[in-house]
Amino acid sequence: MLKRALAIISLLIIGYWLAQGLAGVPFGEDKMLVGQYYLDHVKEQTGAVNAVTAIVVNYRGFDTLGEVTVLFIASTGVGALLWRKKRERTAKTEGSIVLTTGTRLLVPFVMLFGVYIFIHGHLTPGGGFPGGATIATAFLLLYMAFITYEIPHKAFEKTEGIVGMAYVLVGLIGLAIGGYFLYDWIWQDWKFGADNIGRLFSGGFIPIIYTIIGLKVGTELSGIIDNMLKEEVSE
Amino acid sequence: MIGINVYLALIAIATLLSMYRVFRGPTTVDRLVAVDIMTTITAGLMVLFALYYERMIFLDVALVYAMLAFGGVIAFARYMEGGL
Amino acid sequence: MINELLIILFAPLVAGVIAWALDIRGIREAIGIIGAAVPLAMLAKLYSQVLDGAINHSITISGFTLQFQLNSMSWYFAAVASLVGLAMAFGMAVTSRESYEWLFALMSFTGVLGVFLSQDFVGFFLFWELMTFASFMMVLKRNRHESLKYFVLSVIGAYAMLIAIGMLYAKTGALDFASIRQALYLDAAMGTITTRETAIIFALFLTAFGVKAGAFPLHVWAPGAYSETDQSYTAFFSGALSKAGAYGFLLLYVLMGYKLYAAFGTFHDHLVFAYIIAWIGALTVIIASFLAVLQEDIRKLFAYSSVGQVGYILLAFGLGTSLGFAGGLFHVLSHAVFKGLFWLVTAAIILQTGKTQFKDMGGLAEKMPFTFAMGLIAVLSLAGIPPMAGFASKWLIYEAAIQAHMPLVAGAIFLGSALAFAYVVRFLYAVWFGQRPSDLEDVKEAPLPLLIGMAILAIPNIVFGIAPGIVTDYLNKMLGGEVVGGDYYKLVTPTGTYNALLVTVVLVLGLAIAGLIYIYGARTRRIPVTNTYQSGNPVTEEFNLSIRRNFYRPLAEALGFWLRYSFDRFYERLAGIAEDFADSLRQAFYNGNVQSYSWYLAIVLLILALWGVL
Amino acid sequence: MNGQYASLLIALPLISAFFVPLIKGLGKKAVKYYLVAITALQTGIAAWVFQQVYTSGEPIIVMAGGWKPPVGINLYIGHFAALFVLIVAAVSFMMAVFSIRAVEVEPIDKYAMLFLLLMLGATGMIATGDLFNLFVFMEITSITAYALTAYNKTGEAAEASMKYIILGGIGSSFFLIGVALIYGATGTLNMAHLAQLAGAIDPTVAQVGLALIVFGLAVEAELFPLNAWAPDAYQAAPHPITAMFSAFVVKAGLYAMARLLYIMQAAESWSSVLKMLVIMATLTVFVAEFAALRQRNVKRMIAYSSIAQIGLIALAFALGTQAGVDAGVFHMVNHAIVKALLFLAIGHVAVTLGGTSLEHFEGLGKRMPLTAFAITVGAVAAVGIPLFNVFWSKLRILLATLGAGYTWAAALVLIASVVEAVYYFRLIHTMWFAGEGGRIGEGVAVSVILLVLVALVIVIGVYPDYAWSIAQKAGSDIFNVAQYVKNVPLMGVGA
Amino acid sequence: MEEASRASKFAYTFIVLFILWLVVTASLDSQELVAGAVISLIVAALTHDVFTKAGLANLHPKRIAYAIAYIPYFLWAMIMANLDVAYRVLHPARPIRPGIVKCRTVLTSDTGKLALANSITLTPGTITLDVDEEDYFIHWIWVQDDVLGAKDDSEHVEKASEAITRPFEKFLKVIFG
Amino acid sequence: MISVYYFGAITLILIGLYAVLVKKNLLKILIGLSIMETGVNLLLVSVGYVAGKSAPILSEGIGPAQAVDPIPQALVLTAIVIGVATTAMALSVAIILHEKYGTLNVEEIRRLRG
Amino acid sequence: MNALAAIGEALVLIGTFFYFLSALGLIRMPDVYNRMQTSTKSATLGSLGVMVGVGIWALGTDFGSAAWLVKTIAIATFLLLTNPISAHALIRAAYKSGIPLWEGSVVDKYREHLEAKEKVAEEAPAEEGGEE
Ligand code: NA
Ligand code: NA
Repeated sequence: MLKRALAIISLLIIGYWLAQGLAGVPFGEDKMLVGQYYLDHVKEQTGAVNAVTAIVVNYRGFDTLGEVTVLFIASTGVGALLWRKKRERTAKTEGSIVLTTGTRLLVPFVMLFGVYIFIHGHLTPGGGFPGGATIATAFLLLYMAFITYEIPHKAFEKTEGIVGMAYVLVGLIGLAIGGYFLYDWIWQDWKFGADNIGRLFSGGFIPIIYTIIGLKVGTELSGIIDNMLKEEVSE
Repeated sequence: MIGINVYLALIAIATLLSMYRVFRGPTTVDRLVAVDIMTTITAGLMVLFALYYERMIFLDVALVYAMLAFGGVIAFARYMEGGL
Repeated sequence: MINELLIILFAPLVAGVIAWALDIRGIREAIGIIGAAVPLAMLAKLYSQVLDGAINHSITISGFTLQFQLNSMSWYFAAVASLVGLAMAFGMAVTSRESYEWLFALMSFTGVLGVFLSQDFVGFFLFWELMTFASFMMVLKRNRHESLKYFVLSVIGAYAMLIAIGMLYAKTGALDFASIRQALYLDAAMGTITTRETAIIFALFLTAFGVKAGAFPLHVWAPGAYSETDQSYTAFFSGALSKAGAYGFLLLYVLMGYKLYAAFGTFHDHLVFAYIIAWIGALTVIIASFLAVLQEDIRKLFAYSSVGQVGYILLAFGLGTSLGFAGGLFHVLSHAVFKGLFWLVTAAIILQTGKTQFKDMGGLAEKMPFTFAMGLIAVLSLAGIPPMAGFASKWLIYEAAIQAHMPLVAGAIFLGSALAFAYVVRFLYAVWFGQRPSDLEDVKEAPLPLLIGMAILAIPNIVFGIAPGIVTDYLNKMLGGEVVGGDYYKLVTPTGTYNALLVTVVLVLGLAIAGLIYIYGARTRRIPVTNTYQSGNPVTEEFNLSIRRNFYRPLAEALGFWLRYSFDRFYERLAGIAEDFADSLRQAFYNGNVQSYSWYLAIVLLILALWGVL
Repeated sequence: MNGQYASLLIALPLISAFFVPLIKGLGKKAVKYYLVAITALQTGIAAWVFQQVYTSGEPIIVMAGGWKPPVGINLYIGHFAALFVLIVAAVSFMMAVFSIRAVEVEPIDKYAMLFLLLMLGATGMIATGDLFNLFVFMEITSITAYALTAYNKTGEAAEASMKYIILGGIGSSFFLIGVALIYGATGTLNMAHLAQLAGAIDPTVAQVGLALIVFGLAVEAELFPLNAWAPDAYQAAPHPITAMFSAFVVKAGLYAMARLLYIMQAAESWSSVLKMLVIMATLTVFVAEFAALRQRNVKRMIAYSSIAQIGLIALAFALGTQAGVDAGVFHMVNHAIVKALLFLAIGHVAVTLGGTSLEHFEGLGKRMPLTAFAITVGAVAAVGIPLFNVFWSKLRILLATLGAGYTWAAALVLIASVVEAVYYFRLIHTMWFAGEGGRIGEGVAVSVILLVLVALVIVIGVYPDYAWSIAQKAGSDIFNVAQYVKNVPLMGVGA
Repeated sequence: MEEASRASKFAYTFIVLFILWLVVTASLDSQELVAGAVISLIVAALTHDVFTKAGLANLHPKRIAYAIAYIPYFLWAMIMANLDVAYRVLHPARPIRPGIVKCRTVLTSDTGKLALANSITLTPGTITLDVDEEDYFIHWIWVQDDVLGAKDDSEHVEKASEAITRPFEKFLKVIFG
Repeated sequence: MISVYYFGAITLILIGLYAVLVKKNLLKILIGLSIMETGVNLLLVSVGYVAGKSAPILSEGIGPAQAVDPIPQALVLTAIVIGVATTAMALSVAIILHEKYGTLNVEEIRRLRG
Repeated sequence: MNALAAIGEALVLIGTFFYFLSALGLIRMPDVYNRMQTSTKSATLGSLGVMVGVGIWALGTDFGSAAWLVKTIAIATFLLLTNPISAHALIRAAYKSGIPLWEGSVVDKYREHLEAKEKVAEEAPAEEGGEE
C-alpha cells in the first residue's frame, strides 16, 4: 500500500515535470522547420503525395531500413528463443465451422487488402507496415481457425531473407547509379511517373520498397505468430 | 444539421460505458466483448473523421483497423476458449 | 640514438623481460646480473659529468613529456639503488628459482631508478607505480594476504599522491618539477592556493611517501612484505625501494618547501611542516625498534628494523637543516648497504638452513664463516658501532638534532640506537653462537654468487665507515656548501668531531677481542640452552626465555598495554568492514528483483523532476 | 573511391544477415565460418574508412538517398566514428572466431543473424548524425541484445533478458519523450542542425528534454543506479556476446550520450546536467568496484569491473573539458581491448572447463597457461599498472577530473581503484599460485586472438603515442561542436 | 456438393478478388486496374484452395439473384431485431428469459452454414453459440413459450428451428446449397 | 495550460510506469511498458499537430500550407514497429521464464542477484 | 444542405444512437451472454448506419464522390461479416471457459449435447482398446 502511494506521488511529480517541459512546446502551434520543407518539396522531389511516406521511405530511408531490421530482429529473436527440437500447436478446441468458414472467406480478401495497403503507401495513409500487419492477420486467422495449420516455414524464412536483401540491394543500386545509398534513381534519374503524381505508378521507388517491406513484415509477423503459438513437445 | 457534437457525444458516452465494462469485468470475456464493441465504434468514428476532415483516404485506415481488431478479438476469444 | 639515461633506466627492465622470456637457467641469471650491473656502470661513468652539471633527457609519450635528469641528488640515490640492485642480482642468482622473480625484481629496479631520475610528476608517478607493482608481484607469489596488504597501502599512497599531483596540476597547470617549484614559489607570496589546499596536498604527499618509506602508522605492510618474498630481493626492497619514500620527502622540500613555510609558518623556530616530518620519523624509529626487539623471526626482526632505520632518515630530513639533510642522505647510503647486507645474510641463512625462527638456529658461525663475517659487519654498522658507515650517518643525524635544538628527537635517536643494539645482539648470539641444533649440522657456506653480493655491500660499509668524508664531500657538493667539514677520515660539525681513522685503530683491537669471544665463547657455552634462565621454576615452553626463544618477553609484557593497539589489526578491521560493506551493498542494491530496479529508474526520474521543478 | 561507399558499413551486415536463411541448410559449421568471413569483410571496410578519414583528416558524410542534412539522414563518420567502427568490426571478427568454439546452442543461423545485427546496431549508433535515427539504431542494438542475452534459453538467461527488456524499455521510452521535446522545440532532428539551434531552445524544454535523453542513454550506458540489468546480462549472455557488450555495445550508448551532450552544449542548464552525470558516473565506478569485490563468479566480477570502467569513461565525458573527452575516448579504446581480452579469455575458460566460478580458475596457470597469462595481462592492465595501456587513459582521466575541480570524484574513483586492484590480484593469485592441474589444449585460433590482444595492451602501454594521438583526434571530434557543425553540409531550410 | 476443378476455383477466386479490388480502390483508373489484376492473380493463386470449393458454380445467376434479394430481407430482419433489443435494453424491467436452444438446419455447404449462423447472430435476440454438423446451438434472449413447452427433444428442435433458422434457410438454401 | 492530448499522453505514460512499478505479474509489467510506449507515441504525434491543418497527404485539395508536420508521424510509425518488436521479444522471454521458473511473478524470478 | 446530406446525416444519427444502445446493453444486461445479445447487434447496425450514412452524406458535399459510398459500404460489409463471427467466437469462449448461464436462464440444450458427446468419447477408447 505504501508502495502504491509512493508510486503515485512520484509519478505525479514526474508527470508534472514532463508537463512543464511540454508547456514549452505548445500544442497545435506550428513548429515546423524541416517538416515544412518536406511539405513544400515532397511532390517534386519524390513524386509521392503522402509526405509521411516520402519521409519514411525516402528522406529518412535509414530509419525505415532500421525499422525493417528491428522487426527482422524480433522475428529472428523470437525464433531463436522459442527454438526447440520439436514443437507443436497445443490448442485443444477445434474452431467451429463458423470460424473456419469465415476464415476461408476472409483470408484472400484480407491478403488482397494488405497488398492494397502497401502498394498505395505513397498515396494513402498506408504503407509497408500496416500492409504487412494486415497480411499477417490473414495468417493469424488461419492459425486461430485451424489448430493444425502451419505456415510454410522454409519458404517464409527464405522470403524474409530475400526481400530483406532486396531492400538493401535497392539501396546499393542507388549507390551504384546515383552515388548515394538508397538513392531513388527511379524518380531522380528516370523521373518515372512525373506526369501522373497522385496515381498509382508514381512515387519513385516508394512502392517497390513498400512492397518489399510489406512482404517482409507479413512473413515476419506470421513467423512470430507461429513461434508464439507452439510449445515444446517431448519426443 | 444536428452537428458533429451530437454524434461525438453519443460515441463518447458509448465508449465510456464500454470502458466501464472493460474495467469492471467481471469475467475476461466480458472485457473482451466490451473491447470488441469499442473497436467497432472506433471504426465508425474513423469513418466519421474521414468525412469531417474531408479525406477519403482515411477510410482505408478504418478498414485496416477493423481487420486488425477482428484478428485480435478472435485470437483472444480462442485463447479464452481453451488455449491457442 | 639511445640516451644514456634511458639505458640506465631500462637496462634492468629489458634484462628482466629477456630473462623471463628465455627462462633458461644459467643464461637468465647471467642476463639478470648484467642488466643489474649496467646502471651502476653507467652511473660510475657519468659521475664526473654529473658533478659538472646535470644531464637531461626527455621523451614525449602519450602526450606527456617525461623529463629525466641526472643531477647530484638523483645520481646519489640512483647509485645507492644500483649498488644494492647489483648485490640483489648476485643474491638472486642463487636464491631465486623462477624467471618470474627476475622479471619483477628487475622491473622494480627500473621503477626505483625512474622515481629518482624523473623530473616531472607523470614519470615520477609512472615509475612509482611500476616499482610498487613489481615489488607487489614479488610478494604475491608467496603470500596473497600480505601482498595485498602491501599493495593496498601502497596504492592508497600512490593514489593520494596522484590526487596531490592533480591538485597541483589544476593549480599550476604544470606537471614538471621545475615549473611547479617555480609556480609554488611565486604562489607562496600571492597565496592563490589556500592554506587548506596546501595542507591537503601536503597531507596527501605525506601519506604517499610515508607508505613507501614505511613511516608510522603506515608501516604495517612492511614486516609481512619484507619477509614474504625472496630475501635477496628484500635486500633491494628494503635497501632501495624504501628510499624512494625518503626521496619523496626530500622532494617535498625541493618543490613545496617555501610554499609550505609560507602556509604554515614556524613553531619554536622550527618549520611546522618539517616538525611534523621529524616527529613522524621519531615515532617510527621508536615504535619500529620496539617491535623489532620483540620478533621471533629473523625476517620480521629485520623488517621492523628497516622501518625504524628509515625513520631515522625521515627524522633527519625533518630537522630541516643542512646538517640534517646531510645526515639523512648519508643514512640513505648506510642503511642501504647495511640493511641490504643483512638481508643477503638472511637469504643465505634461510637458503642453507631452511629456518627463519631464532629458536631453530644457533652456532652457525662455524658452518658459514664468511656469511658470519658479513653479518658481523652489518650488525656493527646497524648498531652504530664505529668505524662502520652506520655510525657516521647516525652520528651526523644526532649532531644535527642537537644543533636544531630538538632534544626530544635526539632522545628518540638515542633510544632507537639502544633498542637496535638489543636486537642485533640477539641476532648475533641466537644465530651464530651458542648451541647448534642437531639438524643444522650439515649446513654449508653460502654459494659464491651470494657471497659476492654480500661483499658488494660489505665493502662500502667499511670504506665509507673509515672514510666518511668521501660521502660528506659529495653531499657538500650536492647541498651546495660546506655542511660537514673535515677531510676523508674526519667529520666536523659545529658541535662535534668524529675521527673515523682513529676509531678504526681502536676497532682493530675490538675485532681481536671479538675473535677471542668467538673462538672461546662458543666452546665454553655448550650447555643446554633451556637450563639457562630456569630460576627454580619448572621449564615450560611459555616461560622458556632463552636467547632464542621469547628473549624479550618481559619487555613485551611491560608493553602489553600498548601492543594491544595495533595499527595492523586496525587496518585489517577496516578492510574487513569494507568487504562486508561491499557485500551488503551488492546484496541490497542488486537484489535480483526487476521491480526494485525499475524503482531505481523511477527514483532517478523523480530526482531529475524535483531538481527541475524546484 | 567515393566516400559514400562507407554506407557499406551499414549495408554489408544487413544484407549478410538477410542472407543467412538462404545458407542455413549448409549446416552449423558453414554458418559459423560465414559469420567469420562477413565480420572479416566488415573489418576490411572499416579499416578502409578509418584510413580514409585519418589520412584526409576530413569526416565522411554519408547522405542516404542523396539528401543533404537536415532534410536527409546523414552518417557522420568523423575521427571518432571511424575509429570506433573499426573497433566494433574488429572485436566482432574476433568474437566470430571465438563463436566457432564457444557457441553450440541451436539455432546457430539465428545466432549469426543476431550477431551481425548487433554489430550493425552499434555501428549505426556510432555513425549516425540524426537524433531519431540514433534511437532506431539504439533499439536495433538493444533488441538484438535482449535476444542474445536470452539466447542460451536457460532460466537465468531469460531472467537477465527480462530485466534488460524492462529497464531498457523504460529508458528508451523516456529517451523518446526527450526526442519529442527537443524536436518540438527546434523542428529538426539533425544533430548538427540541433547544435545550431540549441541555444534558442526554451530553457525548461531544454532541461527536461536533455535530462530525459541523458536518462535514456544512461540506462544503455549502464550508469548507476540505472545499470542493474547489466551484471545479469553480462553473466547470462553467450561468452562472445558478453565481450561485445562490454567492448562496444555499451560504449555506443555512452558515446551517444557524450555526443548529444556536447551537441546541446549551447542549451541552458547544460552544466547542471553535466553535474548530475558526474555524480552518477562517480557512483557507478564506486558501487561497481565494491560489488565486484567478493564475487565468486569471475564472469560477473569482470562484468562489474566493466561497468566501473564505463563509469570512469562517463565521468571523463561529463567533465565538459577537452582534456576529459580526449581521456574518455582513450579509455574507451583501451577498455575495449582489455575487456575483449578478459571476456574472451574467461569465456574460453568457461567453454573449456565448464564454468566461470572462481574454483574453475584454480591452477589455471598450469592448466591453460596462455589463457591465464592473457587474463593476468588484462587484469594488470585493468588495474592501471604502468606499461599497460589503461594506465595512460586512467591517468589522463584522473588528471582531467582534478583539473576540472572534481577532487571528490577523483578520490572516490581512486578508492574504488584500490578495491579493483584487490579483486584482480586475488584472481591472479588464484590462477597462478593456488590449485594444480595438468595442461589442456587451448585451441590455436583463440590463442592467437588472445595474444594479439595482449600485444595490443602492451604495445599501447609502452608506446601510447599513436593511440593517444588518435584518441585526441576522436576526442575533438566530439568536443569541438563548431567543427562538427561546419563539417556537416547543412542546407538551408525554412525562412 | 462436388469439389470444383482447380481452374474453376482459381477463376472464381480471381473474379471475386478483382471485384473486391475495384470496391476497395473505388477507382477505375487504368493503373489501378492493371495493378489490381496482377495482384488479384497472385493472391488468387495463393489462396483459391482455401477460399472456395465450388468454384465458378457460385456464380450461377439464380444464386446471385437470390443473394441480391436476400439483402433487403435480411436487413429488415436485422432492423427489427435491433428494435427488439432497444426495447429490452431501455425497458426498466429488463424483460429477458434467456436459454440455449438447439435448431437443425437443412443447409449442407459450409458457406451456407456460416451465412445462417451470422444471420442468426445479427437478428432477434439470438446468437449462434456453436454449430455441430447440422445442429445449431443458439443463445436466445427470450425463449418462446412453445419451445419452452416442448415435450421432447425433437419437438424442441422443431419449434426452435421454426422460429430461428427457417426464415433464412429459404434463401440460403438456394444461394449456398 | 496543457492540451488534452498532452495530458492524455502523460497520463498513459504514468499509468504504464505505475504498472511497471507496482504489478508483480510480468505480463502486467509488459502491458505497462506497452501502455507507456503508446503514451510516448501519442505525445510524439501530438507535438507535430498544427491546429486547423490536415494529414500531410497532399491530395484531395490539401496543399503544403494546410498540412500538419509530417515528421512526427513518420517517427511514430517507426516507434510503433519498434514497440511491437520489443513486445514480441519480451513475450518470448516470458514464455521461457514460465517454462523454467513456473511463475511469472517477478519477485520469484531472481536467481541472478548480488 | 441537400437531400443526400440530410439522409446521410439521419443515418449517421441513427447509427450513433445504436452505438449508444449497444454500450448501454453492455451495462444493463446481467451476464456476458445477454450483454452480447444486446450489444453485438446494435453495434453492427450502428456501424452500418454510420458508414452508409457517411457514404451518402459525402455524395451530397462538394468534395464527395461515388467512391466514398463504395468504400463505406465495403467497410460496412466487412463488419457485417466479421462482427457476428467475433460474437460467435466470444460467446463460445464464454461458454467453454466455464462462465455459467444467468440464473434466470430457462434451458441449456448445449450442455446436454456436450455431456452426450463426452459419454461417447469416454466409451470410444475402451472399444478401440478392445479391438487391438
Ligand atoms: Na499497427
Ligand atoms: Na468487431
